[in-house]
Amino acid sequence: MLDVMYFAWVRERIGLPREQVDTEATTVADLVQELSAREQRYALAFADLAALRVAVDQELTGFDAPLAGAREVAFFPPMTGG
Amino acid sequence: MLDVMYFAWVRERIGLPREQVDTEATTVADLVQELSAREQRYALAFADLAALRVAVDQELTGFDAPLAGAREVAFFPPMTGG
Amino acid sequence: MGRVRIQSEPFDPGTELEGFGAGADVGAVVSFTGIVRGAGELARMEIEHYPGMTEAAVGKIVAEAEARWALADCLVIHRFGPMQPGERIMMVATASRHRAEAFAAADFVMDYLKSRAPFWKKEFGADGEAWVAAKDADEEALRRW
Amino acid sequence: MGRVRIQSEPFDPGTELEGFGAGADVGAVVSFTGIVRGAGELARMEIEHYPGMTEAAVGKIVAEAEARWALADCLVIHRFGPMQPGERIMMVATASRHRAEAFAAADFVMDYLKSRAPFWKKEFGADGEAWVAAKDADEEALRRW
Repeated sequence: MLDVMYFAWVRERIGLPREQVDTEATTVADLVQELSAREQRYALAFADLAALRVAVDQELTGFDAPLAGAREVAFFPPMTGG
Repeated sequence: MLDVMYFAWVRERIGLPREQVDTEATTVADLVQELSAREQRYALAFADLAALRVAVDQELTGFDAPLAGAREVAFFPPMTGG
Repeated sequence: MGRVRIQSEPFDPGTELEGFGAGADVGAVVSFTGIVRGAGELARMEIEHYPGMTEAAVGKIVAEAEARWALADCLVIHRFGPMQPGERIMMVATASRHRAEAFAAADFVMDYLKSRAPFWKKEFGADGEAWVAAKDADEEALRRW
Repeated sequence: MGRVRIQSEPFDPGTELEGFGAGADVGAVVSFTGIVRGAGELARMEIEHYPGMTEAAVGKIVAEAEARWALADCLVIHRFGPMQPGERIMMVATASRHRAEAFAAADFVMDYLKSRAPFWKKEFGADGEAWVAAKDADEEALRRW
């Protein structure tokens, strides 16, 4: 079971801030594909991966990152702090 | 009549902060020579011009600056503000 | 040494700077304050963040600044939630023996906060609402360091 | 727009920063505070200046900063007279729409204050007294601009 979180417009497009996902995905990219296949709102949110960032267990990483042992994955647009 | 001012260690070496000087000097360099010829404390203070800065009428300038119309000349070491 | 506060409440830079760096032999204190712009056009801004990751990410940025420069103190305060134009969003303060270090560290922390701390700004105006887009220049700024 | 205060009295940066840049559509406020170092070694520092020229020279530096960057406000406070280690010597504050401008302008003003404003520092320690020497690096720093 993976905690999947969405922030900013990713959250708005998918329509929820977090959910528990029962998945066998081994990488972030696999998880994205799995979610995109579910419903159109996911497919739309993940349509352009270049516009997205991902964190696994609160560490920024790439879409090829492995999910072995991961508890939390978060998707969001580029950050605008400061 | 020229108001001549000294700051920091120049003031300490010459022994006074300002004086009125009756001079025909046409440049700052001439004035320096005239003062240096007066007494040793002036000669000592002006021994190394590279270690000195000069302002004519409160504007930084060079030792070749003309004194025509000047009312105030100040000698001091490089500034250490901030 | 460094201190990080992520909060929704307003803060007062003057109060934060009181005694900042005192005790250490500090010669230079630099502070940066970021303020919501858009008076007259913007109704409000809302900042979303990623609780947990935010504190960790900002803490890492501060630790990196402390590894690069000899800082006596480094403080980051960053707000989230709704804010009006004119309100303060965040501040960075650095204290060091020398000016160059304090300036560089504050600039570095700001550059990294812009694109490595999980905050997202949304603007609400007369024309509706829109997420603030990250600038390519912000990402490029990181290459300075 | 810019404001210059040359004074012997202490000042409080928090008070000075209260409402600084307010009213203009300011997004960034940068402040620098310079403090007397040398706690434990230095009995005191004394700053001599050239009344009249000081105000004019610092005013020119501020005007130059305002010509180069779009500043909503720029404040310089510089003290003279005797000071203890830990006491504030001076501060610069800049307010602008954007961060880069506010940082650059504060840095520029500091560089010019160092070697173009008629102040001279003298340190009084256990070993006696000595005028602080200007650094070649301070003069070289001006070439950045």
